[in-house]
Amino acid sequence: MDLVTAPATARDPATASPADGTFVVDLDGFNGPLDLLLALIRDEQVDIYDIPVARICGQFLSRMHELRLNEAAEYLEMAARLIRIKAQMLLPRKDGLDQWEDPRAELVRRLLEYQQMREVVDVLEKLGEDRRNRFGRSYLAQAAAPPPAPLALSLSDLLVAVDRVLRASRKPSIHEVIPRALDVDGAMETVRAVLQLRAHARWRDVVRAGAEPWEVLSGLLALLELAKRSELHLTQPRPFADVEIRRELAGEAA
Amino acid sequence: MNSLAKLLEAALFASPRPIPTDELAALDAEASPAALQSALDELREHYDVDGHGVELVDVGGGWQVLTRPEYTEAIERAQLAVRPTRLSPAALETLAIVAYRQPIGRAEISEIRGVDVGAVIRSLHERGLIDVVGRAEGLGRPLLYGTTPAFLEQFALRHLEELPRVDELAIALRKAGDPGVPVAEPQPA
Amino acid sequence: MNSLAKLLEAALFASPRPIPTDELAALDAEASPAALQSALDELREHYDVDGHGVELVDVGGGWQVLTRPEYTEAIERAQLAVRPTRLSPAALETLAIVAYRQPIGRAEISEIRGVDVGAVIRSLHERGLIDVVGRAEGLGRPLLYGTTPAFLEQFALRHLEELPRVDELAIALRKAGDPGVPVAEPQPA
Repeated sequence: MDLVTAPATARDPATASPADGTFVVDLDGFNGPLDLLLALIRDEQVDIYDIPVARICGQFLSRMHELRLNEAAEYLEMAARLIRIKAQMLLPRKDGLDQWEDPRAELVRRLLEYQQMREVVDVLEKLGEDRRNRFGRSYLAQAAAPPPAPLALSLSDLLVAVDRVLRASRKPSIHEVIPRALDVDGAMETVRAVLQLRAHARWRDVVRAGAEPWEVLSGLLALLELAKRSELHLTQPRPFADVEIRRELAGEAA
Repeated sequence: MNSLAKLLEAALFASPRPIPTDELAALDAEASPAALQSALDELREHYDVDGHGVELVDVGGGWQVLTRPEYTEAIERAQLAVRPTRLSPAALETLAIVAYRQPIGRAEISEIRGVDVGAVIRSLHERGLIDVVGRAEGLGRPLLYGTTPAFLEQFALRHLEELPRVDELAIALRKAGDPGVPVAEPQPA
Repeated sequence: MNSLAKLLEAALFASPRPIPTDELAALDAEASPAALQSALDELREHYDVDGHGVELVDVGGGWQVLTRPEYTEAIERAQLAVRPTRLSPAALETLAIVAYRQPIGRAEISEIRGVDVGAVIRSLHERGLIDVVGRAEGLGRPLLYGTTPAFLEQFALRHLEELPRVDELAIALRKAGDPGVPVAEPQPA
């Protein structure tokens, strides 16, 4: 399944699914303080280049209260900004209108910028809808679709690199991550015990489901060690398939 | 249809994603670019003229066969295929800003939207619609984001220039020489 | 083609699986079984007679539009043209350090490796093997990197703790280097 048709999880903030509380967005129908402010300007039918700050500020605060947005930092910040602008508007203007710097200028610039972006959103929304209304191919023939450009990288490559780093580094303080020691000997005993009872076993017979990572790795290393000592034979029909463990005759004789 | 057109059709029916033109060219090493283009044209025309349920579209630098929109409702009603989830307004706003202002960092997007965009960026990044394209200078060298080919695919765009230019938008800044030109031209991905 | 045949083509194209005849019937409640059958015949004939790269097949259990077998080889060959890529030794070492020391910043990695690792980190990040997981305290609050789920997937690990301890490295190296034996938990992911 490709990225476009991949179903989104319910907590994914990029999809129009239920919000997860950290998002003011979907709770109140506004995409933030600028969106709310633009809605007020539209509702009040005022000129965006000449906003009656005192009136709009009052409206903003009461809508915040109605929508229970009093806790939302972004809205509080905008409220504070509006109050500041309102106060600045009350200051006596200096001589000559040309010199007067409109305290609303920055806010107007941001509102226009935001509004322009909303317009792009409308375009994207339409394009996205058009695309959603057409299906791509979703059937994939098994043989014809290998994963694109897979990375040729094995665990042994990585471990060799760790080794290289350790040898080269003067400060090999690289040992803090793994908290548990492995118990390869213990795991070998388990495998031997299982193989005493039966000639064939599977991975799950020697490593319990839900095993701790150190148990998994111990089990794996134990199997490999016993295979090396010819006490058992390991086969895996295909990658990721269950490993089959067969008691070796030599091991039986020993 | 000629044999190259048939081969192209077969490949396009085998792929869930648009196939880039150079990959289509790899299907037949002996075909010239002109022959490839004319086979694509033939295939498209065939779908259009003969009356098919599918059509050939040119998207994000590649080619894709898609069903025609008039059949979507019936297919969905019969539960034979599912339409992908719609993007949230928050995601669309963020994408719109990234598309027009790339490369752009999280702080700048947050500033334009007036809300923090960390979670939305993460999720758009996971969906492969945006990607890190560099780092800004300065404190902490913040990551810069840009749109991806999957973004073009999601909106069936051939390239970013298909989005409206800023001067084509209804809202334009009135004052000439305003320092804050709101949204730049879309940049090629 | 008639409109029912076009609808069938769109549905068969979009469906991830073969569609049984009775489910096809659900596409158009007004179509009689005879009309449905004749639309299917028309679609099949169209693909066969006009010379298409695809064909309508009854796969037992349902109908499917499939790529004609004679084209599969060319399609696979074109896809194989995309060769698997390898990580450079520098990238591998950096990845190894991140895996064992995460969360870790660029400066610390550079110190261990003795060279600047900015470009390598970028490329590992682009490949999705590492990601920003936080910021350190202190001057400039440098970004901290860690490995991603894709990293685990690459090595078929379920948790980071499945990586061998450093003091187990010698034995693990010997074993992991053994050809023909599985190196990771051999269960389906």
